[in-house]
Amino acid sequence: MRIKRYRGLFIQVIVSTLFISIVALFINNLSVNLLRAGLGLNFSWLFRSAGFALAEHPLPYSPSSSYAWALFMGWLNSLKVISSSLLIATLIGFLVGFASTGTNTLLRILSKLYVTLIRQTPLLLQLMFWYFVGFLSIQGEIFSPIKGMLSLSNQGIILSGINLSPEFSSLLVGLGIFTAAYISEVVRGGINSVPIGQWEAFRSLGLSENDGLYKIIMPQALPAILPGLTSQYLNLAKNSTLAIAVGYADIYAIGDTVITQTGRAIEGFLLLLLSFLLLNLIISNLMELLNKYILTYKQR
Amino acid sequence: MTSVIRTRKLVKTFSKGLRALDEISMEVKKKEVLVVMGPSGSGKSTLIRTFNGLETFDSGELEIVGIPLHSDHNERNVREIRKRVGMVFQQFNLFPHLSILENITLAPIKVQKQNRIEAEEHAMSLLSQMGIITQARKYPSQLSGGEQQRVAIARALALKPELLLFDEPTSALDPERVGEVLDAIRSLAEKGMTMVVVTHEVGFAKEVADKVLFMDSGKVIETSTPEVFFTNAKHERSRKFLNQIGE
Amino acid sequence: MNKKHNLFPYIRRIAFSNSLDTCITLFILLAVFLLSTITIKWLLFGADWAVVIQNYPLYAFGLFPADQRWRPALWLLLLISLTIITLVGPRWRWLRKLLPITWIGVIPLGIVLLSGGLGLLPVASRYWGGVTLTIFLTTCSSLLAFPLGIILAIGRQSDLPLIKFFSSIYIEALRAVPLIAILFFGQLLIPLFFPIGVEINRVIRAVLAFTLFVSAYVAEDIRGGFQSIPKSQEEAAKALGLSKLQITQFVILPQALIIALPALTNQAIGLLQNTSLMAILGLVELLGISRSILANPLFIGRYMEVYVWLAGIYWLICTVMALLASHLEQKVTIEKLTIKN
Amino acid sequence: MRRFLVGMASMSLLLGGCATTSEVNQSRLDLIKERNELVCGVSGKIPGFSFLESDGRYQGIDVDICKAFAAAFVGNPDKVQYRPLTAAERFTAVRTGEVDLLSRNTTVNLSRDSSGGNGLTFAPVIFHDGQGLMVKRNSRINNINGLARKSICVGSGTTTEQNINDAFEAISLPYTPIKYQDLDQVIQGYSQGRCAAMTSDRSQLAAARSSFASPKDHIILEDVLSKEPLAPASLGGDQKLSDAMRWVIYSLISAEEQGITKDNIDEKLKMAKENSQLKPLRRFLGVEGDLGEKLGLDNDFVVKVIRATGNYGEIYDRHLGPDSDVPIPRSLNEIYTKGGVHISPPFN
Repeated sequence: MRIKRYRGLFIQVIVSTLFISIVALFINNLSVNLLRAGLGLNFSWLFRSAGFALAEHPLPYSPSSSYAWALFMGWLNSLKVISSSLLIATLIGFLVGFASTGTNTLLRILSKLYVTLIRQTPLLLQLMFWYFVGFLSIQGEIFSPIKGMLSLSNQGIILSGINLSPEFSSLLVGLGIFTAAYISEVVRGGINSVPIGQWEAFRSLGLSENDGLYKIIMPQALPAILPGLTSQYLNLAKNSTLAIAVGYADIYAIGDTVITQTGRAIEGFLLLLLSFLLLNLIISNLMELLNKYILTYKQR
Repeated sequence: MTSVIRTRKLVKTFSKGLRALDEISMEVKKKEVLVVMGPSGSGKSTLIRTFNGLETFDSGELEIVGIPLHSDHNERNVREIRKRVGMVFQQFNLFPHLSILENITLAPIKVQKQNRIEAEEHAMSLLSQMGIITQARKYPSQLSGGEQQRVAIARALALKPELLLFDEPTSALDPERVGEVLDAIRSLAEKGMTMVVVTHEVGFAKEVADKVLFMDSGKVIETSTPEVFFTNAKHERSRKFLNQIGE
Repeated sequence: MNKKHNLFPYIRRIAFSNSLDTCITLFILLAVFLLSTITIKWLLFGADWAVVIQNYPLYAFGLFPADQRWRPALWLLLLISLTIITLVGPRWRWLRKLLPITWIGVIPLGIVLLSGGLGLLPVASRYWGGVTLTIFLTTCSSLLAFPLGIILAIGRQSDLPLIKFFSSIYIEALRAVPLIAILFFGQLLIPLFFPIGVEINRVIRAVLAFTLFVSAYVAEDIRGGFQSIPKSQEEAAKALGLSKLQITQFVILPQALIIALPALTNQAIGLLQNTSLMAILGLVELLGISRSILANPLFIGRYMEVYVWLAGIYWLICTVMALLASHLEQKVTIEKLTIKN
Repeated sequence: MRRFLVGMASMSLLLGGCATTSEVNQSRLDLIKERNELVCGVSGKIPGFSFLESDGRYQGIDVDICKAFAAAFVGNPDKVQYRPLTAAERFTAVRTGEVDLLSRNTTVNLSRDSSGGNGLTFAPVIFHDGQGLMVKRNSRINNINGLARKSICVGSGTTTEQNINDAFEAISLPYTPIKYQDLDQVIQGYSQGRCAAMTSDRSQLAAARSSFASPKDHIILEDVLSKEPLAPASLGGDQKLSDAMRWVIYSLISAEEQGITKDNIDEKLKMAKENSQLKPLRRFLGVEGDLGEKLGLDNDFVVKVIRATGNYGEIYDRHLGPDSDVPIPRSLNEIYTKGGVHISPPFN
C-alpha cells in the first residue's frame, strides 16, 4: 500500500513537472517573441475606436465605437444566428426523425437520403453553396406567396417586415439543415430505444399512430434524446464560427478583423476563447434546465 | 493436515454500518471441500471474495495458502494469493473479445510467464477434461451457459491453483445445464482439489462437501458435516432456511 | 408472374395506406420528379464543366510537380486497392493477417512518397494539395489522435488525482472550443511559442492541431467504451492475478475499442470533412485549391460547377469510409461482442 | 535509473527549445540564408498580382517581386515558398514569423509602418494604385453620393475597408459594408447582385471587370477614394532585412532607368568588366566595390535579380501590360523620366 502510494506520487510529480516546464517554456518563448515584436500583453486597446463598419448589429454601433463594443456585437450576432438556426434545426430534425421511423416507406427512403447526403459532405462547402449558389444566384424575387409577408431574393429573406440578410439567411439555412440531419439521427435512436412492446400496446388499445407517438412513445424517448440533443446544440454553436466563409460578422469573424487591425493576437485569441466558453455555458445550462423540467414533468 | 484457509474474527462493515462479516473464524484444510450456504445477503459472497482479495476487511486475521493478509490489503501479498487461488463467478465473466483458448492462456502467459505452446497444450488438456475441446477456437458468445461456466473453471485451473473458489457457479444457468457444471466440480473434488463452494444445490452439497458452513447476517451460525446439517441441524435458523429452500 | 400479382397491394400498403399518406406520397413524387429534371437538365446542358476538366491534376495533387505526380497517384491508388481488398474480405488467412500492418504502413509510405528522400526527388510540403493533402491530413491526424486519445481516456479514469485532473481539463477545454479557433492557433499563433529559427512545417502544424482537437473527442468515445464494460470483467481479471496495467491492456481496452468503434469511425469521417476548414487558413487542400481555381480570371463565377463537383468527391470518399467502417464493425461485433449472459 | 536518464534527456530537449533574449537581435535575413529559402506571403487570388495558374504555378507582379528577393538573398529565384494569406491574417503572419516578408499588394500607411501600430517596415512602392468603386452601368449611379444606403462589397481586414468608411463619413451618408475574406468572393458577391457596388484598388477592379462575361456593363466610377501605394513589407526593427529588400526594389527600377534588361544583362556585364571607366555600371553590377556586401548580400546581387525577373518595366509588362490578361495603363507607374513616379536613389 505504502509502496503503491509512493509510486503513484512519483508518477504524478514527474508528469506535472513535465507539464509545468513545457508551459513555462512556452510562456518564456512567448514573452521573448513579444519583446522582439515590441509588444507586451495588455487590453487597453479594447477601448480605442474600432474604425470599421458592420453590416449587422443588434444594438447601435458606428465605426467610432470601441473594439470591445464591436466584439460584443459579434458575440450578439453569434447568439442570434445560433439561437435561430437551433430552432430550425430542431424543427426539421424532429420531423425527419419521425419520418424515418414512420410507416410511409417513401418518406423513410427520402429521409435516409437526406441524412447521408448532408452528413457525407463538409459543412463549410454546404455553407458556401447556400450563400454563393443558393442565395446570391437568385434573379429577382422567386418566391413571394404573400406580398410583403414572405419573400425570397438575393437580398435575403423578408419575413413579415423583418429583413434577414443573405449572409444570415444562408448561415441559418446551412447550419439548420446540417444540424437537423444529426438531430434526426438522435431522435431516431431515441424512438428506437423505446421497446417495441410499447408500440404494440398502444396499437392494441386502438390509439392512432400520431396519438401513440406523442402520448406514449415520445415521453419515453425524450430522456434518451436530450443528451444527444445537447451535444448537437453545442456542435451547432461551435460550427457557427464558419460564418466567416459567407461574410457574416460573427464573433470569430470580428475577432479576426480586430486581431489584424490591432496586432493583438494573443489577447484577441484569449477573448475569443472566453466568449466561446460563455456561449457553451449558456447552452448547457439551458439544456440542464430543460432536462430537469422534463424529468419533473414526467414524474407528475 | 495443513490448513489452506484460516480466519480469525474477520470483520467487514459497510458504510451504512451494516456488518457483512461479523467476527468470522473458520478453517479449511487441504483437500477439503467446504460448501457455504445461507440466505441472500447473509455475507457468503463477501466472505468468499475476501479469500482472494476482491473485498477488503476492517479487522481480524486471514491466512490463505500460507500467506497472511491484513486489513491494510498489502498489494504484493494479494497478487501472490491470486496467482495461487482460482475463482469461478456466478456470471462466468469470460472475456468476450478473446477466444476460449485465449481466455484460458491469458493468465498463464502474462502472469506466470509460461511460453505460449506450453500454455496452449495445458489449456487443451483442461478443455478435454471439461469435455469442450471442440470449442477451443470459438468465442464465449457462441457457447451455451453451461459450456461457458466450464470454460471459466478451466480458466481458473490453468494457473494450477492450490485452492478453488466458486461463487454460486450454477445460479445463472438454465436448469437443464446445471448438471454438467456440477459434474465438472465433482470430478475436481474426486481428484483432491481444495475448494470453497457457495451454492444452493443441496444434492450437490450432500454428495461432495466435507463440511457445510451456514451463514446468516454476516455470522457463522453453524459448521457441520453434511449428514448432520441436512438431517439434524443444530440451529433453529439453519432449520428454517432448509425449510424455505424445500429441503 | 406471382410477384407482379402482389405488387399493387404491396405498393398500396407502403405508400397509400391512408389519405394523409397518399397526399404525402404524391407530393413527394411530384417534388422529386421536378427536382431531378431540373438537376439533370443543368448537369447535361446548363453547366460548363471546363473548370473541372481543365484542372483535374490540381484537384487531385495540388501543385505537385507534373513529372512527380505518379508518387501521390501511386499512394492514392494503394489506398484505394487496400480499401477494396479489405471490403471484399480476402479468403486467405495470411493476407487477412497482413491487412492491419499494411494499413499502418500506409502512413510512412505516404510521407516518403510525398516528401521524397530514399532516392526520390524531395518535394516540399507547399506543393502538396488537392485530394492528396486532404487524405494525408486525415490519415496522419487520425493515426496520431488514436493513441493520444487512448492515453487521455486512461488518464481520465486514473486513480491518481493530478493525472485525472490534467486529462479532464485537456479534454473539456478542447471540446469547448471550435475547431477553427484551434486551427487558427496552430497556423498563426504557434510560432510565437517557439524560439525564432525553430520552424515547424505548416502541414505538420495542421496535422498537430487536428490531432490535438480530435484526440479529445476520441478520448471521450473510448471513455464511453470503458464505462459500458461491466465491473465484473475487471474482477475476473483481478482474480486471475493480472496486474492493473495488464488488466487495462488485455481485458478492458480491447473491449472498449470494439464498443467505441462506430463512434471512432464517425470521428474519422468528421475529420476528413473538417480538413476543409484549412481552406480558410490558407492550405490548398481540396476546398482550398478549388477556391484558388475560382480566382483564375478564366473560371470566375463557376461556383455551382465546382461546388457540385466537390460535394461529389467528398460524398464519395466519406461513403467509402463509412462502408469500410460498417464492414469492420460487423466483422468484429458479430464474432465477439454479443455477450449473452 | 533508466527513468531518470530518460527524464534528463527530455529536460535537456526542452531546454534546447528555449528561446533567449539574445535571439531578439538576430536578423531574419540570416535565417533566410541559413534555410536557403524565402517564405513569401502572397495573396494567391488577385489576377495580375498573384494567382494560381492551371499548371499549378503562381503568377503575377507580386510573385515576381518574391523571385527577385530570392535571387538576391539566396541566389536562386525558385527557392521561394509561396504562402497564400488572406488580407486579414497577413500581419499576424509576419508578426509571428510565419512568413519572412509580405509581397501581397499591401498599402503603405502610417499606422502599419509605425512601431506603435502594426510595427512593419515597408520597401519602396512597387505599384501606385488608388481605391475606386465599380457599379453596373444600368444602375445610373455615377458618383459616391448615389451609393447612400446601398450595400457595398468589400474585402475584410483591408485599408479598402477603412477608406470606404472614411469616404462615407466625410459625406455623412450611411452605407452597408458586406465583407468577404477574399477578392474572388467580393467579385462574386458584386456580380451576383448582392451589392450595388464593389470597392477595391482600381487595378483590381479593372482585373475583375475584364473577367466578366460582358465588361461593358460595368463602369469604374471617377471617384478615387484614396492613394494606395502598394509595397512589400517585413517586420519592423530588422534593419538588415528591410535594407536588403529596399535596394532590391531600387535595383529593378534603376535597371529600367539604365536600360538593363533580362536579355542584355550578360552583354552589359561583359561591357562593365571590360571597361574600367564605366564606374557607376561596374558598381551597380558588383564588378567593383562592395555595395552588396554592405547589405549582407553578394556583390553581384543585381545581376542575379535581373537575370531572374528582368527590370521593373519587364515585370510590369509581363503581368499588367497591354498584351497581358489584365491590361492596366502604366501612367503613374512609369519611371520618372517618362512621367511616372518611380525613381531609384543612386547606387553609391
